[in-house]
Amino acid sequence: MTERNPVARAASDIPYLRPVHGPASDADSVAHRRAEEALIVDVDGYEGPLDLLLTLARVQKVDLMKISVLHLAEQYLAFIEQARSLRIELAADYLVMAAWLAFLKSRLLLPPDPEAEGPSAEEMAAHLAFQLERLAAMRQAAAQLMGRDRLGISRFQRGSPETVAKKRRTEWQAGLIDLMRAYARLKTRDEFRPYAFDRQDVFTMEQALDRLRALIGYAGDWTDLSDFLPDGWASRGARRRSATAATFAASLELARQGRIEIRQPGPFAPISFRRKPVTDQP
Amino acid sequence: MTDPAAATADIDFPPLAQQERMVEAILFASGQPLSVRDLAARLPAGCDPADALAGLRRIYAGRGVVLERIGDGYAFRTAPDLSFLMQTETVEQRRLSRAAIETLAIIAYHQPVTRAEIEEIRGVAVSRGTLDQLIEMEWVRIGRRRMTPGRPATFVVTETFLDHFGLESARDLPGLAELRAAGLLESRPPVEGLHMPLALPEGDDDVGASEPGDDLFEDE
Amino acid sequence: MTDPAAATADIDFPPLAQQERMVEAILFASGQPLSVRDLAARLPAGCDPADALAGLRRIYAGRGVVLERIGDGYAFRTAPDLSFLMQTETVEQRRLSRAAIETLAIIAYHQPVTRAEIEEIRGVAVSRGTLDQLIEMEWVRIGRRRMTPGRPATFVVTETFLDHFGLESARDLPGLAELRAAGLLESRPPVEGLHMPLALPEGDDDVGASEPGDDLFEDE
Repeated sequence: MTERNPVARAASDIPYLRPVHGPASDADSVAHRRAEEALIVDVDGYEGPLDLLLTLARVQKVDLMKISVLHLAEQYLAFIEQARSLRIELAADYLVMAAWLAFLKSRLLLPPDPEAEGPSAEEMAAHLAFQLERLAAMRQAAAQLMGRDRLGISRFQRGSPETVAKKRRTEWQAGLIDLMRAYARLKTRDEFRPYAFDRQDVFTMEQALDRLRALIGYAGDWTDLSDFLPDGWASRGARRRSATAATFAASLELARQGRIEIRQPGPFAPISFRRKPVTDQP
Repeated sequence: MTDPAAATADIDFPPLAQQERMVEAILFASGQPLSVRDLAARLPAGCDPADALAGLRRIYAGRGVVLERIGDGYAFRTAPDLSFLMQTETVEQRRLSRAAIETLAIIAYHQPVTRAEIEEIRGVAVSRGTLDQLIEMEWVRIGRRRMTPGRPATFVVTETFLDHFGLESARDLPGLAELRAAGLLESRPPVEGLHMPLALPEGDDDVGASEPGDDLFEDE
Repeated sequence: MTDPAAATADIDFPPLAQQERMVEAILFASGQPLSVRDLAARLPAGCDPADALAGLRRIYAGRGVVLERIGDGYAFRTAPDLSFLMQTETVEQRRLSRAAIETLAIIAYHQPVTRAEIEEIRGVAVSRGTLDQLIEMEWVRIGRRRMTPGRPATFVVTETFLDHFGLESARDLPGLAELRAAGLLESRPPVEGLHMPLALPEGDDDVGASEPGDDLFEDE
């Protein structure tokens, strides 16, 4: 294990505590100076007040379970004081923690107020101790984790893994119905009509157009619509109605195309057509 | 180094079994084959990679992985008989193209049938790819040559085809009348004297362009 | 499949020795752990990878390459005691910040754990970058949402994490039982009015409006 592990170092000693050769160098006793230096801290090295508290707790050199929270609070407050006197800028959360610990300290020192609501000072202290212990445990666990036989450091995977060829097989889907439909489509293509609304007595407009186009050439003079009706369609009711309507519609189309003229003397009067005189064409 | 006496005499050298483990691990983790010299450079002093390699070769003989010599180097490789495991197959379901299914239908109903006949029935040239696909799927194979000028090849359907479609023989394919009865043929024989279609057959591209009412209302 | 009677009755299944060879070949060829299901998908039908895996584990016990179980998967890895031979193979590890390592440990030991819980344990806001880095390394993934107000996302460790740290499962984390016995893994919600101030991580710009002491004095 050559890796430098910050957590491991954190667990073994007190990191980030750096002596600062500052204005406090007038102290006489070495012990005093050491204690002072221990408190003068590169605050940026701590990850927040809880981290600082844990570091301070380690200075107590007791089991975290038996830590004196009161003592810890005093240490923390002393640290804050020291930092202030050295004009070290502290982030707001350190000051907030200081206020909270000052409050906790006063609660711990005062006799418990039976009227007071919420957690007792002891409960608050116990929780702080639990938090410190839990954070220390997680740091220890992290160090153990990083010290394991890690892949790529202690254990290795196959250096030249063999590639797995991906083969794609296509399964064609076709059922008998598809086959029959395809064949039916081919065999009946000429007569193929997806939709057939067959009625015996319908004369279509396309038929009428064809007929009218063929006949209109001969209609140099006004000719009655009924004269254009095909044989067998001029007599009976439904067939005659269909043929009349289709022929009339066809005549409108031819008129629109400028090929014929339409005349009706009055409402319900007979309708007649004639070929449009050539002279009128542009 | 294989002499037991020498091995016991020189206790600093790892025993052969340990050397085998070392060579095994080094070769396993290496990205490329390693020569005896490469191995010697990585092993503790006094080790003999050649002996360890020989031992490993024996250990791996007949296993799923074998120690192979590649040029000057050694490497682990999948046993040749297991190379089929080094591929994964994914099955993709796809529908046959219209051209393929129509060509297949013509072959099934008209076999043996020549390409020219298929084209005549379909009214479209049959692409080589379509027939190749059907042959590759093993649904169609080339039958006897037709005894006509040019001796064209014919196409017939295969057993695989019959299996897939659940047919005993191609004669079991339903006839046109049955298709009609099954409602697969929707058209009826043209009514006498009136075979003007009322609607264009949808989606059919074979219909001629000149319809009577082509330009009928398009200006509106 | 190990029942000899069954094996003789069903001669289509490869014998166990052959199945071992196949599993050996597939696992040797793969860099990543493969699950029993992955193996079954690659083996011929009727093979039982579990039996073959048990056999292989015995064969490879104590060798230079060992068969490791990693979560649901299995993989061959070099024996840890031979790491001293592997300088050339050593992968340059990405340097993880102290925050990232602690966050990883908290997720591993407390999983599934929410971001708020990680912050509560560390006493510091978790920067988005730290979690992103762990997720990008595929050591951590997002788990189920917690069924509490706000339905916060939880974080859990992955199989890649287990593989990297040589763990069969998250239950094998070092010291897990002791930590649990000491009550240090219980989620103990802070007593009301007892929230510790939460420090902002350095250089973190995405931490929202929550001021460190947000809820500190709110009861006062």
